[in-house]
Amino acid sequence: MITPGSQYLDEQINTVKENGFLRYRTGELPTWCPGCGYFGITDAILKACLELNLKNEEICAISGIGCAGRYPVFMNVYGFHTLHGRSIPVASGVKLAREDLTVFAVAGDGDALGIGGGHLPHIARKNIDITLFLFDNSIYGLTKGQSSATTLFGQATSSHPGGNPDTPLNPIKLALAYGASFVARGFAGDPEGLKHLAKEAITHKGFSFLHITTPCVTFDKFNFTWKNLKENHSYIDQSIHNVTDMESAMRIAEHERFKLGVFYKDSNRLSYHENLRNIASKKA
Amino acid sequence: MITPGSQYLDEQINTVKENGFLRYRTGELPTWCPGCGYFGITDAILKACLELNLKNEEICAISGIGCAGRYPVFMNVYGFHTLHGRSIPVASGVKLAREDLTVFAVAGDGDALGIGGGHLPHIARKNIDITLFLFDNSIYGLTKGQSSATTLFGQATSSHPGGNPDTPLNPIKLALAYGASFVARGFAGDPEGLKHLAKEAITHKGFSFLHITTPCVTFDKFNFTWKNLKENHSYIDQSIHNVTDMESAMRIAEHERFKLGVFYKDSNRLSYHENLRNIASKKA
Amino acid sequence: MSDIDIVVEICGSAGEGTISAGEILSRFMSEEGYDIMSFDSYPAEIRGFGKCVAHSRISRTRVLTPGKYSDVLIALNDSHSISQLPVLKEQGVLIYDNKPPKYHDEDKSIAGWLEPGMIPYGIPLNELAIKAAGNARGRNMVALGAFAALFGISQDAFIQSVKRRYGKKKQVVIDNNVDSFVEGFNWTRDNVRKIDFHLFDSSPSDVKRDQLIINGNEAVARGALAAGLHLYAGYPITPATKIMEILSKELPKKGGVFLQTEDEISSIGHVMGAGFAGKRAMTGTSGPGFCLMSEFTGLSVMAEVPAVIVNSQRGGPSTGLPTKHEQSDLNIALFGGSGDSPRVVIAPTSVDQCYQAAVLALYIAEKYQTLVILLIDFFLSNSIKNLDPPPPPDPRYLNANIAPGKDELKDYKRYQITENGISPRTIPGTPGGMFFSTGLEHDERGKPVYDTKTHTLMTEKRFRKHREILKEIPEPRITGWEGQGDIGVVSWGSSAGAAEEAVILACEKGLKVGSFSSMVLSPFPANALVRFCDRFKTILVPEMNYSGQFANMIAPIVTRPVMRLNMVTGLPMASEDILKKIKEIK
Amino acid sequence: MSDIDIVVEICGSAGEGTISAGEILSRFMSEEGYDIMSFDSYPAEIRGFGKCVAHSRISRTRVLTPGKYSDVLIALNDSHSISQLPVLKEQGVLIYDNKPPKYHDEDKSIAGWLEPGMIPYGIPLNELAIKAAGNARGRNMVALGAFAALFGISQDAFIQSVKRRYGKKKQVVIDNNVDSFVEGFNWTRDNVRKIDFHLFDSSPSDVKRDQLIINGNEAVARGALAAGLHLYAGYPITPATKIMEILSKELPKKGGVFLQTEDEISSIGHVMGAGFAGKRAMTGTSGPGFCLMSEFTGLSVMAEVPAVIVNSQRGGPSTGLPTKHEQSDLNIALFGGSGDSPRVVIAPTSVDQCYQAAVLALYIAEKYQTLVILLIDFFLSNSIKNLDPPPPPDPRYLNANIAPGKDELKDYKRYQITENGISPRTIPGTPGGMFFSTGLEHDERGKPVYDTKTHTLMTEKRFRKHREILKEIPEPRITGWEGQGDIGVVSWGSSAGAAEEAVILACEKGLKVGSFSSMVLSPFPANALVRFCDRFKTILVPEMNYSGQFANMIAPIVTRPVMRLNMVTGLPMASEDILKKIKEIK
Ligand SMILES: Cc1ncc(C[n+]2csc(CCOP(=O)(O)OP(=O)(O)O)c2C)c(N)n1
Ligand SMILES: Cc1ncc(C[n+]2csc(CCOP(=O)(O)OP(=O)(O)O)c2C)c(N)n1
Ligand code: SF4
Ligand code: SF4
Ligand SMILES: [Mg+2]
Ligand SMILES: [Mg+2]
Repeated sequence: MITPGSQYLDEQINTVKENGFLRYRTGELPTWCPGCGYFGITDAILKACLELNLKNEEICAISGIGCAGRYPVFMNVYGFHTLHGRSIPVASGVKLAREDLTVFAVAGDGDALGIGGGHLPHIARKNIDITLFLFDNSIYGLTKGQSSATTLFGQATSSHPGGNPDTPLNPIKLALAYGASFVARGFAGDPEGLKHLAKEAITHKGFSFLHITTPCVTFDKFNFTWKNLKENHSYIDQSIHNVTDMESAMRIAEHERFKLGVFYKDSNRLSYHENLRNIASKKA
Repeated sequence: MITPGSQYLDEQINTVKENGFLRYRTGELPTWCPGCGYFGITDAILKACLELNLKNEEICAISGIGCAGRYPVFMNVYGFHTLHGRSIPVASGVKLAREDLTVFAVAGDGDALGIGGGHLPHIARKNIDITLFLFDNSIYGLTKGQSSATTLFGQATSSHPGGNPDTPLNPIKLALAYGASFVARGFAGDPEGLKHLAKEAITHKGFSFLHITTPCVTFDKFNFTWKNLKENHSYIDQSIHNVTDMESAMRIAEHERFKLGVFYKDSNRLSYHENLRNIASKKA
Repeated sequence: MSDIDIVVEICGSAGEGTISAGEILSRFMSEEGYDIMSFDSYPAEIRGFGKCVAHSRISRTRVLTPGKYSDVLIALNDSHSISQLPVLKEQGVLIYDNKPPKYHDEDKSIAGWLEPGMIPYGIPLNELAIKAAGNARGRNMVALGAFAALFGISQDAFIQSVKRRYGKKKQVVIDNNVDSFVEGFNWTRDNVRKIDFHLFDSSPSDVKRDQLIINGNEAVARGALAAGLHLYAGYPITPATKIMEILSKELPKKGGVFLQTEDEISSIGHVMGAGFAGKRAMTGTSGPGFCLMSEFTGLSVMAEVPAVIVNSQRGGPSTGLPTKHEQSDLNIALFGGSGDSPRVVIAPTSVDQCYQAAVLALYIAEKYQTLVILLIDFFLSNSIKNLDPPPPPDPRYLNANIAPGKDELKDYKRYQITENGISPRTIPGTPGGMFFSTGLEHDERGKPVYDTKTHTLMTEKRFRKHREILKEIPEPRITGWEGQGDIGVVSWGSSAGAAEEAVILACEKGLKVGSFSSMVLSPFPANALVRFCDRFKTILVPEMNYSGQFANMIAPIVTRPVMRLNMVTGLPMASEDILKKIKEIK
Repeated sequence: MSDIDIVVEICGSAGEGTISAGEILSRFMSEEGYDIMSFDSYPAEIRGFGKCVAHSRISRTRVLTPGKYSDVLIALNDSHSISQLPVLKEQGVLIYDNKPPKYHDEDKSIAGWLEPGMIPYGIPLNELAIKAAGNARGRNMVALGAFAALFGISQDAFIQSVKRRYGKKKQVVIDNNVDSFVEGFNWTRDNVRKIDFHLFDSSPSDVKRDQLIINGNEAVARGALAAGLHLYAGYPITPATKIMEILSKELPKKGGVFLQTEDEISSIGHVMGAGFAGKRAMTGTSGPGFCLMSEFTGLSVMAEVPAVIVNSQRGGPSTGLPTKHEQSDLNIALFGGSGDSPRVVIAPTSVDQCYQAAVLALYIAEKYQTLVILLIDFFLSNSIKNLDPPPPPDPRYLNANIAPGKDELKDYKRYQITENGISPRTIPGTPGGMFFSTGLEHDERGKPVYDTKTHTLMTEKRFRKHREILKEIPEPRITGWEGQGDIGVVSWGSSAGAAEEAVILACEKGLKVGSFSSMVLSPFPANALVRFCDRFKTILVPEMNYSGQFANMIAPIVTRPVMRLNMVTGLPMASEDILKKIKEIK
């Protein structure tokens, strides 16, 4: 059987072998479907790590359960595939125990906005210094195509064959409302742009929320497809939008569901570790 | 020992015995501390029920755990004191099973924004027709004064004697971001105003989010006290604010943390039951 | 009439149509009047070239297990199929692609693994598929064509069945499938010399088109619907997802409500809300999701609010082996809540019983105002059986709430302490019947109290319900040797079929062996077990877990020496393994 | 030197200073060189006029239990105290308010309940308090003054102790307290004629100001700190909240991190994250919160990531009786996860052991890369004991991670299958030591695989750790009759003190009775128990739960007849009850 997944990787391997880009890859072949958007996301994050010259052993990649959750299997870093919805608390625990590490939390839309949606407000308000990569395919991939919290209203899915009766959540609005200090959206179909956002997210001090739209080519043939996503996505005009302006960020998030780029960034806000240190020294 | 709690009630009983206001009260004496804001909230909800002439047997009051969670004990309705953080899913289950009932979910700030914070986005986006009364004293009352998700940054509490290192959440912003179709804030110190909001919330079709600020006189002597709350609270000028304007609602929520009244209301949005019926009939 | 009883395995990688080929075959055989039991295994990944096996046992007589070894292996993917060869019986038939596409790894070609003890039939599956439909997608149908030609299956009857199955698909899909099948059939008929002895009855005596061909998940869903289910709240998880997907379609048709929740906590919360509101409600999950429901299980017991949770077990612990079989959630079903919370656990032993178990679960939950756990497993959820459509449930199972009389309402004690533990219960909407439920300990009116005496009395009340439930659960199933014997096999859940089959085989060999199983595990029919054990010298407890969860559970009541057979292979229990153990003990 | 051994109870309603009066008394007595054990009970509501009892046993010799009956009852609230009279011994002393405020309900005045068998001392508590400080708030101190005067306690020494205790409070608070005490003391000295025989030693031999006076929660927190705890993540819940509140203060001082999470799932998630990152971490909760952690317990076992959970049990099921004692979470501790997940359960039997148990828990979790549950209970959490400060833990308990050698890193197998079940483990930051952990079944490198063999081998590996842990747990504590005897009492957790005390009393009466308890319940020292059981005709298992969770747990290994003593009174186990049962069995 022809396996475009590994073919695609073969190509990648050839083009990038020289520049060390594979430094962060294990020998494992991703088990994602051929054409899945997760390949592009993986590329983008790998390149961001490379350009930031992060040491492999100082990266911890903590994921939940789902197709997205498999991401650390393929990464040559310290990886932990935890429980469905729980990448955030575990990643936060890693960071709080070891401020020296660079910590990624990887979550699907089910992970981050469904079962694990209760953790998001708190990591954001605490401003713990990790980066959340939200792989949002608007579907439950691994369990075969049920509705998620970002599935369109009326969309037919395995769990709602007659159409989804739930109005989707707006992840960017949520992150803004929670007070996340870095909020951005990238697209699996633009790994180069995504790489830049990933670099900014990783280097941001405090909690970074990176929402990544991506198609599930197997379980969504009509809505968030490559074609639709490509057609609809465009970057925020940063000459008009000031990333420290919460109101403007909210407005874009509300009205333009497919805008890419940095929505909001507060570089001055203290991280959790900094707050803890301040309190401890105040008392002493 | 002098028991202001029951004294207070005695007074209430005298003033209102004639007008039938006690119709919704059981014989149980509230176990709340004398001076607790929850007495005023209880009054306001009772009066709202009375003015709407709701039948006792058609009200279900579903609460979580905490001082707020005790509310249904004192109500002569169908009451269910569930688990910490779980009043929302249980109340939703009641309503989905029995559209004919009027369903209240009662939750403390710990219930609704801490342990149960993962349920809120989903009841809001589904627009299930219940009313959430969020008794927000910005503290964990029943467990004796630990920080909650709305405790001020730096506030000293039992769990953070040196000062709370977490930035509080903004409940109104959250409800708006989740797409709740009715979002309002009332104050325990203004039972009359609160009654009006409660009536509007109860009669609103779809999910109603009523945030109620209230002091915990026992475990917060400095921050959200009667005095401070009374001084800071004022109603939104409804001549300026249009309740269907999400942006304006967000702006007030963001900048004026103590505004009371209706922030947002969408009377046209279909409730979950209506959506389910539409889908079912479409398929048939 | 032939007395055929064969196991066919189709093996390929994910996405090659392996599972659907198995389903087509089973469905056809069932329609032809054979008894079938099928069971698929597949990887936890969506793609990723993982191994899939569609396993079907086809027999003239009623079968209890899918069988451990195969008579026929149809190899769609060579490298995966190689690892399936060890379960091919001596003189087993291998249907394989003798001209596999050239990008195949030579080392891993199955042709290199042929051995004298096999009967290999090489068919150019790939070539024929391309010939039939222009691409290789139809290889699975070509293989079925070859199988049909070899084993005396009527080409016409089979095509009719395929058409019935794919009735709603596009014409081109149906045509491609049929053409591929025919291509495989004709080529085989014309080019292959049959040397094995298996042959299906070409004109079966009793054609059964009206039978249900369903798996355990579907049986549970149908049973629940028959029992008046009103609300199902669920969250996807293997192997229980299908229950939710079926009910998402079926419930609204009956005026019920289906919803997908944000997590399992919310699912059981909704079920409890609906139960409190007087409607029958259910949720379904597997181990990881069941963990999240633990806290609510205690509330159901304490507040006496009906709730039914289906737990379809998979390999554990943790995320474990999501697509493998295991029986290792008995512990958490029995004990997975804080405090002393007696919970009803019903573990059907077969697909048929799944239906009855769902009816019983909803009935007991409502009548006894408590928590019922329906404990099935990966094998039951996924194993497909043909059955006669079950009759509608006895009306007494349909409305079981014990409402207080008008007089009782005057001094209504929602939690009245009664002989049988059941208290009168009003439903919201009933005038004058208002009450308050809580997870705190409470007095007869529901008021929270913490004194010494009330807690003792209320705990006793809650446990007394179980004594009562014991009176109306189905009798344990006891088979095999009837007098004083040597080995009593005590089993549970889906392993009971294998235990019974092993006991039948052992008795045929003259051994004095009996089998005991109870569909209800809690409350457990201890007296019946004691009587059973009294008849045997040794008790054997086979189960698909490592720590002997059931053996531990019955330890306090069994006085004979207990031998255990514990396996965690990810596969259903096989009668062969039990039989082997029986012989060892002898 | 007197050989005094008396139980004093102070009873009032919430908010009357009952608990703090008890604390002051215990602290003072401990400083005076007495052995003390105190235990408070209070309602689940913050106010609401609920009943509070501060119970203290004060003795010249080491005490094992707080005692079931009281020698002295100090009644701050009449109606609550009436319900406390049944535990006042024959010839017990009652100190009560003989001029209670007039709004008191006449019927409920304790004066109406005086009986010939009591020794009542009426003191105008209310009046004296108002006289001393202008309001009635100091009634508790007036009562302590009366107590001191009656029982030969030095006024000066007591006042010094109060001042040490309240050192940081406002001067007016200290003064009011002292004045009230003096008022009560002097009035009693001048107006009351002592007719009971209790008298404290006025000049005790050994004053012990450097002793710790701590409850089990504090002992756990101190033990954890001593064992190098780096991160504590918690969520408030009775009776475990205090552990969190102590560590919130103490951890940052040692460079550690405390955080309050949004729920218990997040707490254990953080603990697992920190454990993965190579730091010692812990969380604490009670039954309802532990339920929410169930899913993570399985991940700890499967991914072999260290985690320690303290579960302080309270009355259950569900929200249950939050401020009452019970031992009913053994089931969920042992079995509250899906799949077969062996978990270490350590249940200290006394406040002293709480300290050692915390050290052991963090050590085992790290060394064996697994889940450890520290199972304490309401009684241990809240009972206050005086102890000599424990020595720092043996260094071998402090760093127990088994890192791979440089050579091993070349072909690093994070989940290598080893004889003792422990695999080499790198910590993030170690160059070349990268690996991947998962809750899926996996091979030695951590890669997810679902084949039959790996799952079996890995399950065995995980269970083998327990065999190994068994070698380094403390010996079970065996006391009482040493030869062949009649009754062996096998107990666990905080009930072990009562069991030992009962056995001592029984042996004094000439009965052949022994006691067995093990601090570690899983893995359980089965051989030692078998040997113990071989010496006795009958085994008695007393525990504070209804279903006999521990008795069920040991059923598969105990071959003697087992008698059970199960109580759910909300109170700690009393030696009297066990002794009574022993006599019944005889
Ligand atoms: C507690 C629990 N519930 C349910 C599941 C089953 N499950 C595994 S992945 C998944 C959803 C995955 O969706 P998403 O997070 O969007 O990730 P994707 O597969 O789309 O990348 C579910 C429901 C589980 N593993 N654990
Ligand atoms: C699962 C679980 N965790 C913790 C608790 C303990 N608990 C009871 S009430 C409460 C907090 C109450 O705070 P809030 O919801 O704000 O209500 P309030 O008492 O302030 O009205 C907590 C943590 C519990 N009952 N269940
Ligand atoms: S199922 Fe969807 S999300 Fe999962 S790997 Fe396939 S395409 Fe990607
Ligand atoms: S503790 Fe606070 S919230 Fe609770 S009853 Fe008292 S004042 Fe009210
Ligand atoms: Mg997804
Ligand atoms: Mg609160």
